[in-house]
Amino acid sequence: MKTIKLIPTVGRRFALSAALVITVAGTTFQTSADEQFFPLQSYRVGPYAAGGTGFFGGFIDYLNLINIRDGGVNGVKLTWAEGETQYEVERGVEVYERLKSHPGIAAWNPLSVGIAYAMIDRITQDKTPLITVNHGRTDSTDGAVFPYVFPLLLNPYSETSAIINYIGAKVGGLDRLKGKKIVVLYHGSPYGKETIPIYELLAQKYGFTVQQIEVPHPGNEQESQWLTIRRAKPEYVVLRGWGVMNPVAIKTAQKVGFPADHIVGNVWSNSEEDVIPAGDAAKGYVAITTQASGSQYPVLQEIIKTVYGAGKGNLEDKNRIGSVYHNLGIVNGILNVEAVRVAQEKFGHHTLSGDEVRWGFEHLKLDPARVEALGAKNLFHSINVTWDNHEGDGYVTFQQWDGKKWNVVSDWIAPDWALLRPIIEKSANAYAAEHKIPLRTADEAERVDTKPIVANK
Amino acid sequence: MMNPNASRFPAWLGPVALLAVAYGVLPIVGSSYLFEAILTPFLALSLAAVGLNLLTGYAGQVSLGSAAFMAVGAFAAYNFNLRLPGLPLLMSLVLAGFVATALGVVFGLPSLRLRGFYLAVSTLAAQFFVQWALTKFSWFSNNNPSGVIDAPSLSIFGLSFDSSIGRYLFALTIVVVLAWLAQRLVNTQTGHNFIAVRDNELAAKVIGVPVLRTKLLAFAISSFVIGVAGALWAFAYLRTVEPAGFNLDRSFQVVFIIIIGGLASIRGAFFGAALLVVFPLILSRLGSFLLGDHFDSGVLDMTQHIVLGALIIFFLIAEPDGLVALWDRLKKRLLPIPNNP
Amino acid sequence: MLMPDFDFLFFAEVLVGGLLAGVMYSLVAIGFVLIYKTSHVLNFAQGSMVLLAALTFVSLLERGVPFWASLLLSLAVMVLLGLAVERTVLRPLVNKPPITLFMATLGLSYVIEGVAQLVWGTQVHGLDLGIDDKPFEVAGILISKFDLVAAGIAAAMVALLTGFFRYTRIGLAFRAAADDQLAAFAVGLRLPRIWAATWVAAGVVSLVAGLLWGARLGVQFSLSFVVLKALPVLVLGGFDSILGAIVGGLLIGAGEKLSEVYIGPFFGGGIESWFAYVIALMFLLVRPAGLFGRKLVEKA
Amino acid sequence: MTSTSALSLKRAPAGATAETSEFGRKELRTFPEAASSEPLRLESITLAFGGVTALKDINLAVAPGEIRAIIGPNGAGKSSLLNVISGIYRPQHGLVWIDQQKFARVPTQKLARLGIARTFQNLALFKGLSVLENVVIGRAAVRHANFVEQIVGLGRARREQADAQRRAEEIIDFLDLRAVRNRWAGTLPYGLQKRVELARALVARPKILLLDEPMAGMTATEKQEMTRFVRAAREEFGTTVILIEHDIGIVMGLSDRVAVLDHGRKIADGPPAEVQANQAVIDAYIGVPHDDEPEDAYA
Repeated sequence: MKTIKLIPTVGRRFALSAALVITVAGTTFQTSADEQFFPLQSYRVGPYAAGGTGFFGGFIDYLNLINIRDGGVNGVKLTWAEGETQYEVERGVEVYERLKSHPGIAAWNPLSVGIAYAMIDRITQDKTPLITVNHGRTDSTDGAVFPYVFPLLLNPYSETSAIINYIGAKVGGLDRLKGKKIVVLYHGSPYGKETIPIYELLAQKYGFTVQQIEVPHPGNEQESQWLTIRRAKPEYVVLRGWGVMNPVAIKTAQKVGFPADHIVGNVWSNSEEDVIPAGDAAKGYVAITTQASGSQYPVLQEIIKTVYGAGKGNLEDKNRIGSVYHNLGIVNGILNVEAVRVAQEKFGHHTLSGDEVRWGFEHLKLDPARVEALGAKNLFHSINVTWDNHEGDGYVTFQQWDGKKWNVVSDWIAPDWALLRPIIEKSANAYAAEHKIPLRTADEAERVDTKPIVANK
Repeated sequence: MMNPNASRFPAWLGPVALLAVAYGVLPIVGSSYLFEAILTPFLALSLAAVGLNLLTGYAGQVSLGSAAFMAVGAFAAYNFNLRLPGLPLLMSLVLAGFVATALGVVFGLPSLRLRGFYLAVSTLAAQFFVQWALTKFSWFSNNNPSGVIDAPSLSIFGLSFDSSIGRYLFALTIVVVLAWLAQRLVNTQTGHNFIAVRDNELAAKVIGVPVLRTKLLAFAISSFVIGVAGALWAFAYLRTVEPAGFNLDRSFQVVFIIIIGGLASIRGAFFGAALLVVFPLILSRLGSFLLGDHFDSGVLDMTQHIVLGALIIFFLIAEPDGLVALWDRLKKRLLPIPNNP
Repeated sequence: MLMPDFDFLFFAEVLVGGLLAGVMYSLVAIGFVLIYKTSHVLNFAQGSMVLLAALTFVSLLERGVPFWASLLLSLAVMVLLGLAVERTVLRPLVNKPPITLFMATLGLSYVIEGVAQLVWGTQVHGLDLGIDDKPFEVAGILISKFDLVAAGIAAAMVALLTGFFRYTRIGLAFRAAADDQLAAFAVGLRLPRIWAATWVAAGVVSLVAGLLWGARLGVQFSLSFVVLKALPVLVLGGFDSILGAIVGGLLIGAGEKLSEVYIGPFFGGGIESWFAYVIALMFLLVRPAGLFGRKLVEKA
Repeated sequence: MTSTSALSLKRAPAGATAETSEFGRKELRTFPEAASSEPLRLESITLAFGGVTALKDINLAVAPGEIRAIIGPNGAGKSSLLNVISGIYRPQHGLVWIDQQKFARVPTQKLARLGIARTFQNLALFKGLSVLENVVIGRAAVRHANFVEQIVGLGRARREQADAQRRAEEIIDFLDLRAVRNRWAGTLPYGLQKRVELARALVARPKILLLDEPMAGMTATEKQEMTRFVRAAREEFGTTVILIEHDIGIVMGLSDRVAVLDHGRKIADGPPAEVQANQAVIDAYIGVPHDDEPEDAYA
């Protein structure tokens, strides 16, 4: 009986909870010579807990795999500590302040736009990389202005371009987009609005019309938006949603009779948590992703065997192994670990400074062959980060929900990087001007601080 | 620890000693973590709570929209600073306070006709409207595609306050000045008018307290203080803010601070803020200490949620005057003849 | 475009959609009204009660408990909660100003949210009540079956509650308590018992609301946000009128959708989050007790 | 009986001057015309709530410096009458004359400036203020410094504060409240709170003082004290007093004239002895079943 499991879980949670309340203590950082540390600003509660548990679970699972299977990276153990943020910026900052003086920090991985923004100044001072895989500030792609920020794999502009490329392919070629109509339904937040100009730009370029409709936060009512969409009769609806807005969009689409397979979700609308609450309405719904879901990939099999086999798996619910966020966490783990490895080849097999790891990220090149060697073939495509391209030309694929799981329904698609680069540079340069940041050159990028910078005062 | 004859100490000694520690001792012994993660947010939240306490604690007008006025203060200060080059930083803060004041008066207008819950709910309109407007019109965030604003560097008269200690001292000074003014205010006729309107609006009206003006004044002053607190939150603490950072939860947080700290008490705002800032940290330290690697930050946070909620109920039931009352009672026990602050 | 300037059919569709959405708001608002009527407390924890109810139900269901058993168990949980709240929160705070009680319910909402997620976890759940949400067309207007069912349930609930208040002994006691707590006390009505009963009733209402909203949104943390939709409804309808909650819900639902579609574009859209509050506020300034509320706003 | 009241209405000024020849030494200097005319007159006031008539065609003229009681069984409309005078209710019909100015509805906010102060049946002290502060705030109507001046504490603000403070201390001494001057108002026993309320009203030096059951719930001793204070207030400040009171014994001893309301109508008005003998009054009191408030038996 499954109910039996419930009791000990609840009991344990309350026991923990009670234990917390009654005891008093403080923490000290235990140090060791050969450790590389990952401070994790995780979020396991609050409205976005589902994403947080998946992502940080995957990340930790991969770090565990490297430790258990390989004994770390070239003998350097990977360590981490978690601080709960609830996805709230000031708690993220608190965790940053708490953990920033820990020795051997490799990189920060907040998976939160707000927290990432609040850290840009701080980590730039500390010379420690800030990884915003799949999200983050688009113009931080420009490494000349943002030396320590890495929106790896996919920034919001590339996402936009890739979605349009996919829709183009569906209608029979980008040139067939002409005269078509696309509605973008976006979350009423700065995040949601960020890609408005890019959709306009692409609409102009390919000759389709685009109508962008806002859904106010949190988005649990979308009647009027979908009635407007029904009237507009678009070919496709792009869903740039967040949290509860996603399942509600899909359900409401069904209510107004809009077919789910003509809705394309972006990276924040592509997880199980976004479709499961929508039930059957979500069958056929398509979403972009940088990493395929499922647990058939060798690296996942090894995690199941080595990590979960040893009882060290991070996900409480094993059914979520191979879910979108879990796999994103694993891919994120691969990228971080490989960056450390790259840097170690240059600076030696020992604990590296943040700036050394930054160098590692700026030389992180994983071609499909290397990805396959890592056991991640088809999990993600490839990456090629350089000193001035911090996104690293990630490819995306599209997945379709069949009511139970996501299935990949497209090849790996490349966004139109060449088109976007000038816009990104313009924005980055404006930021540099406003903040009086001198543009970094390729030579400067090769200069590396080997001492860790601990700003304690 | 405390001298039983301490009652001989004059009343000003406490505050002066506190200031001496805040200005003299902490900057020497404190770590960057202390300033950046504890003291600066503590100061900004305390100031917001001082503002709300003027309105809710003293004047009895419940507002659930404090975060909106914080947001207005933050974004206004940012824009003054950005768009009026050469304007001294302090001036931007003051002007930002005035913008918050103006908005406070507008959203205070319903208070002339509404009371209690109806007013409380109507302040939610401010909460949602401001957040919407700041997100909607990207002019407010200088057309930043992400709607996020970055704080300028803090310098006054050529003196830079950009280190973590500097930001702390900057916030400290502003908070001390405003809290001192607030403390004076509540002891003036105007402050008593606030209390009169709160305790018995009709009686206040009958004896000639200008009730409507008093209410609007309470909204105005309170919004000013909260607006400046928002600017501090943005400039001295986070240094980059997005409208979503000033959501309903933040408003509730400020309400909780004044309930726990003590309604109608300027000191209470500081007590409450201290508890709300420090309490989660203690709990999380506890958690990681006790449970080490196995510790689940989710459980911890849920616990925190529950304890916070329970604390609020507890205070409302057992100590409606908040931590301040507890503190005073404690002091009374330790010092036979209390020096009244 | 082929459409004429004003598309009446579209207008009607938005209107109907809005009205049906409004019913969903009313469902939550009724819970508030029940408690406000008897104890003059604006129960901010209503949203977290909705969350707890739905989460309990769906978690039991997922653990293999049959539908009806889950429903009964969730009901039991809500009943226990109601009793516990009366004992631990309301009773010690009796005779305190209403605003104190309100703040206590704010604290309560934190406790309930915390406990709900601590026990059941933070995963997002889908909830299928077996009600088809495919649309059908009536005179060119799309109507969702789910919405109709929701409206039916809301109507049934209102009828039930009205009947209860009007014709049963305890219902009359409720009303007496609502009218005058002192008087009710004087004639020997045990107020604590009545409060406990109302909180239980509100718990039951939140279970119903939780199931319907949960089926719509999925069962997750955001469910507790539905209070924010119910508050303007209450302001408009009056805090102490069940009829007001229904009519207010319909008005807010329709007003909000129509304004989003027809006024929204002038502001760039997305005005729904605050527009309901503005409608309610404007209305209040004209009529401070709401549509059906009693005129004693001063009491609050 | 109605004829008597109408008579008394016309007679009032004359009667008043005769009865109160020695009052108001101080105030006469400040308001020389006050003594010569009625400070307050109600002219056919009718007030209804929904369908229920609370006051019906009430005429009442108050003479300067007199102590005028309004009595009547519960629900007779006494408090409503006071609320009409203080502008809390707006009568459907009729006028309120205050010092030659007529009002369809008295502006409550200006009440203090019109020279009227009042107390409330249920205590209306400001619980969050001390006794002294409660009394000081009674001067609210004559203070003009804005909050900035007050915070800085210079000039006008300081003068006003000092003046209010001085006057408040005087009243506190006058009403024997010195021992409790620094206590929180809400923590005082009931009788003292009533007295503080009187102090708050008196500090404004009102021409007319409205007292809504100033002695309800008091012990016999407290009542005696209160009576003494009300009388002293009149002697000292020349204040005209209008009071509602249930304790008929006290009313008869204290007031110069008594108006009796029943079911919203005035059924008698005149000197205590005359009213006491009035059959309509006796009937009204006997006809009313039973008051739940403690009340001395009539006659």
